[in-house]
Amino acid sequence: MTKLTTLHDAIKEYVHDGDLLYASGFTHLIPFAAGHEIIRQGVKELTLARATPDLIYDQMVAAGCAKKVIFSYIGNPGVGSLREVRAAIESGKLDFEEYSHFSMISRLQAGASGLPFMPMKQTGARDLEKQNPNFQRVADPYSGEEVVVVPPLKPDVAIVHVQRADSQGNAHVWGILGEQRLAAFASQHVIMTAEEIVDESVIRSDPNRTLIPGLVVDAVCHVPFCAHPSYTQGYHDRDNEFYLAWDEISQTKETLQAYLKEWVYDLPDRNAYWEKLGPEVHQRLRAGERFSQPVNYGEY
Amino acid sequence: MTKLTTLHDAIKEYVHDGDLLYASGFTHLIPFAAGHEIIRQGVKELTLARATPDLIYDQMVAAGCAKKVIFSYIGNPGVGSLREVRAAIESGKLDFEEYSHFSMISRLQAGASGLPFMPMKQTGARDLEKQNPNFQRVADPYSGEEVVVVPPLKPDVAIVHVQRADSQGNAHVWGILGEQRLAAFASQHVIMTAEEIVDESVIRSDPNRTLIPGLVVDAVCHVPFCAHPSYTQGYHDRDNEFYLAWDEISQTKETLQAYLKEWVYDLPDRNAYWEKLGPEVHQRLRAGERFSQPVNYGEY
Amino acid sequence: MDKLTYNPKELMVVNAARLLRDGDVVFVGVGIPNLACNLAMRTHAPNLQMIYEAGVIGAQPSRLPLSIGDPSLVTGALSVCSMVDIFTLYLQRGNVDVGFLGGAQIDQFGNINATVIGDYQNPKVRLPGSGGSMEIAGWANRCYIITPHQKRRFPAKVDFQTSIGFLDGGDARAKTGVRGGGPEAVVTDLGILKPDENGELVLAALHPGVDFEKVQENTGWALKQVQNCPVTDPPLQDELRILREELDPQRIYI
Amino acid sequence: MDKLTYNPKELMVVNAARLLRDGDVVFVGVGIPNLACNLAMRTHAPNLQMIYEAGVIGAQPSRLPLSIGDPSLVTGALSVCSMVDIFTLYLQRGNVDVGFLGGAQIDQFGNINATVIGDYQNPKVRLPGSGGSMEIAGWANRCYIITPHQKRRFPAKVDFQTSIGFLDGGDARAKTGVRGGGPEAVVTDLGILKPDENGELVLAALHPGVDFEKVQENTGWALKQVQNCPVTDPPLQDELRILREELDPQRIYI
Repeated sequence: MTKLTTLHDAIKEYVHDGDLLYASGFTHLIPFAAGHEIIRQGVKELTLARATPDLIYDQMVAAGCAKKVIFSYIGNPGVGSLREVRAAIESGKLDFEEYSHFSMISRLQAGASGLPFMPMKQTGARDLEKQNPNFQRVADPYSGEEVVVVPPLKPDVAIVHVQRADSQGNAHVWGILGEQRLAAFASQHVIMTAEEIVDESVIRSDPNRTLIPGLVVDAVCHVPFCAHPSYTQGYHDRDNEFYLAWDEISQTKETLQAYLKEWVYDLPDRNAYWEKLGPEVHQRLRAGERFSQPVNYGEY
Repeated sequence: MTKLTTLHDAIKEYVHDGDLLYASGFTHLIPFAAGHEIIRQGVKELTLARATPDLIYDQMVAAGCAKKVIFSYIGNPGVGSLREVRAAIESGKLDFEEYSHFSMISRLQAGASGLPFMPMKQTGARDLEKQNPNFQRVADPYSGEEVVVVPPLKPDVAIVHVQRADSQGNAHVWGILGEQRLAAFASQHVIMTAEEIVDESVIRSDPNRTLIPGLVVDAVCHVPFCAHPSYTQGYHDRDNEFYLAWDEISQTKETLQAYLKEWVYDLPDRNAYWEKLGPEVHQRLRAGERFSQPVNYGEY
Repeated sequence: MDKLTYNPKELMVVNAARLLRDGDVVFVGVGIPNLACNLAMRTHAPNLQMIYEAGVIGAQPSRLPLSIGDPSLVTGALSVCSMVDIFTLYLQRGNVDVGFLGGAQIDQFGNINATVIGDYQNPKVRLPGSGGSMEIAGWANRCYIITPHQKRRFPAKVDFQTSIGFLDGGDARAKTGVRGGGPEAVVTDLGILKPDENGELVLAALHPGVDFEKVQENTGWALKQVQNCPVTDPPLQDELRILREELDPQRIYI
Repeated sequence: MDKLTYNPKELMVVNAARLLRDGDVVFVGVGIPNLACNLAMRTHAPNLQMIYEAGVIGAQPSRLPLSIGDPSLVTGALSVCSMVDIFTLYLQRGNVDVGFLGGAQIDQFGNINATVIGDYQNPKVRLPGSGGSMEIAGWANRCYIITPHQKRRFPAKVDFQTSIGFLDGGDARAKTGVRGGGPEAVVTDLGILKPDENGELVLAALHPGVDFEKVQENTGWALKQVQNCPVTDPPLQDELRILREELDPQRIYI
């Protein structure tokens, strides 16, 4: 029984008003197409969790999808500020819950591992601990010293973009791995978008590369270029010009809403978006070829 | 500066009387050649830690190398009992410290992660907890419920066998991964044996396959067929006939010591051992070819 | 092939296979549980998903695996991960529906001993120990135990609780806070035992030609039985054919 | 090329590079720390090992990485792992010798604020937050801070301790039980500050042509200086050539 469906239908079925959503991918494989589809469907009151909200959550906050963000770094990576999220926090219009990178992903690790908490060594810094009651301390029973602990994060739904998957959601992922795998295992439901849908035999040719197994995946959507303006290793480059441009676009409500209208609301799907970017952008973002050397699993 | 050396020299330099040793590999990649070299060098008073002691520790205990074993399953996998270790424990001649598989590898995880303990959910079973004071409990600060915790395991030296490595110890590993990677990161020193030494460019062609980085490795030894009678995925099969034969060999002190004389003490190294096994065994253990499909990392 | 002739191991495999549900995610060992899973997959449960504690998901072995880490489990599998991952992301997280267990002793409340006969510090017989069974018994959503039915294997109380069933019965298991549901059935060569509402193993079915007295003789406590204790359907010709011709043609385990 | 002409950023990169030791394992960010590491590798520290928080070990980027997750860091790297692995197996485990830090405010005891100007709940300016810097500051064996020298960046006390230096000085840092050694130097465009035995940042070197008064003017506390405060060697022609021609020919960061 295939899990293949359209991104439209997957979002409709698994993303609901008020959900806790984790759109995963650390700088790499960020599922922008899914964010845009959520905006188009007008989902509201989401709690948006991501280590780095990046432009995807800036856009979703601007579109009114969110009531809260959970994060560990709100910047436009390599560029500067993330204007919408920052303004919404400064003005008190958006709830937020803040971590450091490691305490954030430790929450996912606890969620993915079925643990009630994950310990981490002290960092000495206590100001964030004082502001966020989710940080607790427990005594190490061996030395008596305190460690910091964080509770599990268990999103209602995770969205993960992968390079190639079969129709059951068994997925090969390579390049920067971020918190992708933990997000999938921590969440109640998983929507997978894939650059390529491949035959099961391709997946089975390299089982050590399968970081997300179909058994935790609910829906598989074939969405090439899903990650633009972030990137998909081996498929297309990061569109750094757009990251720079966003700093301009997001300076005023008008330019921002005009962007959303032109590039999200007025387009039916990612195909239309990619076509609209045009051949020059396609050309600029092309990834060349540098293949892995094969390994022999052996025939036994 | 290369880390390439002979297994003889690596054992001489990094394995000392009284050390805590972790020869890693869960059913796969068990570094038998290193165990034999330790026996030949007459190292004494070792504490031998492994989830499954397997035949390698049975042989080392029989040779008088050990004062203690730390384990979670002492059987001859798929065959039955592990006679030497079992007899030494039953007669009180060998200290031991016992875990379940998960609590054992959780100790390695704590050691590899720099944590003072790792939590695990309760299993309800308390008899082992009562016998081993390393099991402790701490209260989950969120629910008040207790979790079981174990302290870090930090071996003096880990031995890891890998499929291919460069001269710095950056290693590609595939097939069953067991606790290989954690053992390397948890230990003070790491001796790596490799089926093949390859150029750095082979490793760099597929960085996601590099599970052990050279920066934690002290010595790299080129030792083909190091894992026999266990196996190396894609290079040779498990010698199940030997696992069955061991059940016979280890029935008496005489047959056992005769085996050690013939196959360990009287041979200089693994090359001699492999040659002595002869062409019929080589033929029987040959792995056929089943290659992974490549992935594109892209040229940026 | 005579469909009415079968041996005790075949009987256990067939009855264990029938307990599996289509779509179950199963934590499999080698030997009889592996045969039971593969039989279920080829009959009523084509969507069974098999996981091995060595870290293999969705194996398609080209031969009968002889050890839990057989290389044929890896070649052509869907996914391979580390041991920590298999125990955390799959088992502890609650992604495993079924675990199979065995041991030297199973007691009245389904507790299992795979550690020691006699005293722990001064053992009469030292057994292999837990391996992964402590966690499987605790964390799989449900467990099945497969074992030959002999009195020494079924004492009223195990010498050592390696992995738990229902402890002393009643709400003792639930009170530990453990996540899984515990043993649902013990499949032997005489019949099937199941826990009653108090967690005590009672006779729930007899295999054809076996009577209650035979089972009681081989059990170390005063055995209860369910009302109108049913008789299991004998192995079908098709089940035996698959088992003998496809799954274990060399008769290594059956 | 005039070897005596250089800009403040080049000055900071060169001085930061000189602090690195051959064989150091360095946790690198993009921008100036990345340039400093690559410069050190091409001069006195050929065996420097660079780690990126995105999970990349031993990158050989074919272009100047513009983000911490640039795909050119991955292609041709020695190893790529998950974020949990990079923070646990490398940083928390103690395998990282050097961390680089920056922030909106650095105070008298080397504590850093990258979180908020004003009150946390009612911010005047909301900054990006910790990212990985809380852990880097705590767990790297030693840290270097690189920042332009301006009074608003060097208050006596930060509004928020995102990541720590020596807290209030004395043994305050050690008493927390944190593993790393803390900041060893702050490299600015005016000179180099280093902690004294009490953990207070004092002027340890002046860049050529800068005097103490200039530094004091741009520092928010009464600055001490080491006896016979030295002057740093000006950037060498070779250092500037590598920087300008090989590492950042488009002058994105310098």
